[in-house]
Amino acid sequence: MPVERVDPELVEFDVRTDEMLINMGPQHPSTHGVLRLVLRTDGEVVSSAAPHIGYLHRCAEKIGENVSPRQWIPYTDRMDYLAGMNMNLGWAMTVEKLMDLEVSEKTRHLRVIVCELNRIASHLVAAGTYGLDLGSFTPFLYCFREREKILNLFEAVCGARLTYSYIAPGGLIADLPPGWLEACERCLGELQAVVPELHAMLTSNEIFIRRTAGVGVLSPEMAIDYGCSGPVLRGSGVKWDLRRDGQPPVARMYEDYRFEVIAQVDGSYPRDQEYPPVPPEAVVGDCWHRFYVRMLEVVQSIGLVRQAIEHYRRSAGPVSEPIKITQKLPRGEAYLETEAPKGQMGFLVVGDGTAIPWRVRARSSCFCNLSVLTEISRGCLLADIPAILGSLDIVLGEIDR
Amino acid sequence: MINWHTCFFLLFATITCAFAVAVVVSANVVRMAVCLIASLAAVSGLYFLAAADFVAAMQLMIYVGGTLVLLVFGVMLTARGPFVSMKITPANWLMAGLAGGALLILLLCAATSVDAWKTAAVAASAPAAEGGHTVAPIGMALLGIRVDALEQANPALRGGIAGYLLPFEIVSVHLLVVLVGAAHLARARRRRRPAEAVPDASRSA
Amino acid sequence: MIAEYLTTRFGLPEWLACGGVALVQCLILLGIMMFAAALFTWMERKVAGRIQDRLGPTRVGGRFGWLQSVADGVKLLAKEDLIPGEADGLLFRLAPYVSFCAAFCVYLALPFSNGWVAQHLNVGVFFIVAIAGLEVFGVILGGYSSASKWSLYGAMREAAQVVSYEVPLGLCVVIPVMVAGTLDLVAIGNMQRGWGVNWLVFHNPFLFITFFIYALCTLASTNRAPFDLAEAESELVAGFLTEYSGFRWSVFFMAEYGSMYAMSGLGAILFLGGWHGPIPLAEMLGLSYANHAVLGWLGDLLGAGNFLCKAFLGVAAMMWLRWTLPRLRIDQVMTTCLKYCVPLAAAMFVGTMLWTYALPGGLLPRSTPLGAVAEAPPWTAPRAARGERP
Amino acid sequence: MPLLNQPVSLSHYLLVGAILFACGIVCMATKRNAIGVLMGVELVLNGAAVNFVAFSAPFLRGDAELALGLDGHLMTLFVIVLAAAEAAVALAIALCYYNTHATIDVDQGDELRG
Repeated sequence: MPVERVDPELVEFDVRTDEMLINMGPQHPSTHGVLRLVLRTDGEVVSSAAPHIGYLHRCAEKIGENVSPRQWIPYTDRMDYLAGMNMNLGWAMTVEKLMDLEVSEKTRHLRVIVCELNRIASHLVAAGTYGLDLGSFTPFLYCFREREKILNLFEAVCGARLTYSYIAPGGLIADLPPGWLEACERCLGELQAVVPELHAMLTSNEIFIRRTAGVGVLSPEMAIDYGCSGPVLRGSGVKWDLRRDGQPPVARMYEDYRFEVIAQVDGSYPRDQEYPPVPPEAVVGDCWHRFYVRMLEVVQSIGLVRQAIEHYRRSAGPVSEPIKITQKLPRGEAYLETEAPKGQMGFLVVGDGTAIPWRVRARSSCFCNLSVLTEISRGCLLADIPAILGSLDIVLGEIDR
Repeated sequence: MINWHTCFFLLFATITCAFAVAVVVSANVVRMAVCLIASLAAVSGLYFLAAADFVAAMQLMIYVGGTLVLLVFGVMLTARGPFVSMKITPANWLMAGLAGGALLILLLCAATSVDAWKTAAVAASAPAAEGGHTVAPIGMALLGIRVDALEQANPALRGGIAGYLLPFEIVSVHLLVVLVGAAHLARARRRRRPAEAVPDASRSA
Repeated sequence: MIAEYLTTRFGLPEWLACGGVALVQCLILLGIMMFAAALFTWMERKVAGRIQDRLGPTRVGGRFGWLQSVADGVKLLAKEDLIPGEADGLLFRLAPYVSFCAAFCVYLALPFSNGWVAQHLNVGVFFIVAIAGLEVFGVILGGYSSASKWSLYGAMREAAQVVSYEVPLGLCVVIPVMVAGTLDLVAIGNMQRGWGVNWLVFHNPFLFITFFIYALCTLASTNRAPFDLAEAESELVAGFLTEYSGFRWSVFFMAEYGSMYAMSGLGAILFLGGWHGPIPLAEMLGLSYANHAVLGWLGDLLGAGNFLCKAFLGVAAMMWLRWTLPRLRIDQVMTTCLKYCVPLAAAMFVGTMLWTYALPGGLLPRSTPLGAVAEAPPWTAPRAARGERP
Repeated sequence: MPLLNQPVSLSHYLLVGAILFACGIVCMATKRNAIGVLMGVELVLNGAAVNFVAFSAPFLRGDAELALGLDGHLMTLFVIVLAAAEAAVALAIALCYYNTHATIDVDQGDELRG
């Protein structure tokens, strides 16, 4: 449907102020890392925001073409460093797809446990820093306190708190230590109690709603056009989640799990739990909805971890061993996208019969999500830029790779 | 016996005059504004000394706190590189200096021409301390009632004392008109706001 | 008068006695302000910590981290004092002191108890509001002279915000003044003696609402969250403070805390009974000048404690809000002011006016009629004009 | 210090007012920045206001019964208020001028010159 477009660079002005070019970043408190935004502003109104990336580029893909898949695992950790488990999983499953490997049931459920826990941790960071972006410091610490508990669990599993390298092609580097599941359940219980607190401090806070509702509206069409995924896509009301809709290896991983894909469809969110109401000011696809989707996904993930613990307890046998470093890759290529906390994380691996992949490529969800920033931040106020950027929840390690 | 009134008068008068001269001399418009603030704030000190406490507070509140902030705002809105300091020719300086100097001499002559003005009635510190209960009389005067009329010793002047209700009302209406007019004047350009267009486009696209 | 006493008893020259007394008074006030700033720096951390489920400072200076502010001060003094190359050096250096002086001058006219005021001003209320409004100059100058775009943004926001909020703030201040019938803070405070129902905030329902508008405007005019747009960390890096470091930064900081305390104090006098507690303890115990000068002095001391506590609670409430709420956007800040605060304050003004016309005595039964003049301590007699700092 | 022992009289205040006034006039004449000119106007107005306040103080002069009294204060108040109004309008004009001419230099605004 054709829409009459006005020149977005033209803004109403009361006083002739010079258009000011402002560098927001790469050292700025709310660019979530080393993103540099070049803002063209007229007073408080931003007429365009252009992201400049590459400050965290570490040649991860090129390195991947010089080491074996097993050795590249630590590099995937450093992509979305807030969700290392999910990055590990994406790479591991891609390599498994290339090599046509199957992992044991126990491994599958254990992977679900750690990945969903990491999704919760990542969403907690997103929620906390979003509060920070809007000037509210306290939720940040609430979120990080809960995240610490999850990191403690991960530390017990793999010895690392940020860069896990836990999931490897073919399996997992270790099984769970004794007593871990009980600790995990305790953690989930505490987490469940914190979610309403966060809803009270942010989701249903009047100022928060006014700062986010109707700001940075991303239409579903635009979201799909730009290749957005994850909560950004679902916040625009598109019910698409690779855990349900993905390629067979991904969907099969979650096949005996019950969970809702969180997205507002036909004006309502899934009603499997008690959630705070959607404020009337909120428009589908705005910052509020993107934030809300993340918060709701935390609850879903808590449920998923609970189910996975049950499945894990029921499944017998050992967890699968990862492949050897010297394991030769078959000729051919495999591409697989998994549902990482920030969106669809895709890996491509092309094998040429040696242990070293011939080509490695990572498709970053944050890269696509960030690319809508220019579009949805036109004509917003300066204070909306952190609000929009925070709601996109980017991690520069993944964008720049 | 030190006359504190004199001390503080000298202090405030020096600040006032020095910064007033600095306003003239300074080429940078931002510094001019700063000097003007200092000068006018010191003027309010002079008002306090002259037992005009309500006027002094008003000077601080409206003039320094309101008008000058507005002025600084205007300075900052228009302070682009080339306009921060603009030079004029020495000939202009000379002309202005001559005119200003002549006026100054004229005013100084006038100020010192009356003998009664050169002698303070009493040791000036006492009334300054006692005086300054001007709030209520000023308020009443603005309502048209002159409570101080009875204190006027000179019966010839007593008849001339009138309330200020009409000027007060005129000034208040005038202020309203001015504010509306200023707001209208400053909003010179209107263009369509893209914020209205873009969300619509994205929603209906 | 202490100065006279010193001259007659010890034969000091008058200028020395007067100057000395003035200096000591200034130092006492400066001490109060500094102490308040130090205390609030520590308290801010503690409050933030408690609200965020942590302990806050615990190590420096014993169990509760009492000396944290001192440690902060030492750290700030030891930091490098940077002035950006492009900055207007003179204004950049000057700006923090402008803010600080404005914040400090408020204390000159702020009574801490019955007659305990450095300069008893007839127009104390207006003087304080006017001087508090001058603090914005320091911010504007600092922001402008930093030659940083973020600083400029902060300065512009501050200018717009403070000038706008001075309107409802002025209205809110005028309403209790209208009920009290004087601009003299000591007189306004003394009118509210007796039980807590005599406080002006309980005088009528309009004044009760006015108090909350006043609190809101105070937040905005002292630049506290959720109105801290001038230094909005996540948007403007640090706003007008971006280029400041070390000592100059700490001067801005002290000015902020100083004016927070002063504005809370003004609110306490205008609405919350000033130095009169909810229970007239001083009267019950017979602490008045009618009995003995020392008893009267003790009563005033009790009053000063009351006053400091009330102002302290006001600051605590500001901190509570700061650590709870997200920040508003600039257009919302202006909307709050122009669309809500100003009309509401104006309505309260009219309401109070009608109320006092219809019910001069107020809503609640009073222990002493409003307007009863309290006995003044002997040293509140008008003092020789020492001149007031602008 | 004999200077500090003398009482201040009306003439001293008028002197300050005269200096303010003259500074304002020179400022108006020499500044090319429209806002600079505006500052000159403010100085002039304050010079006049100082005179009003000084004339109204009875204790500053020998002929105390001729003091303006409250009228001087009220005139000063009107000066202050009108100065605020004047500043608002002048600033609006300056900004309008700036919008249309992209400069704040008053010498550039000479389209109406015959």
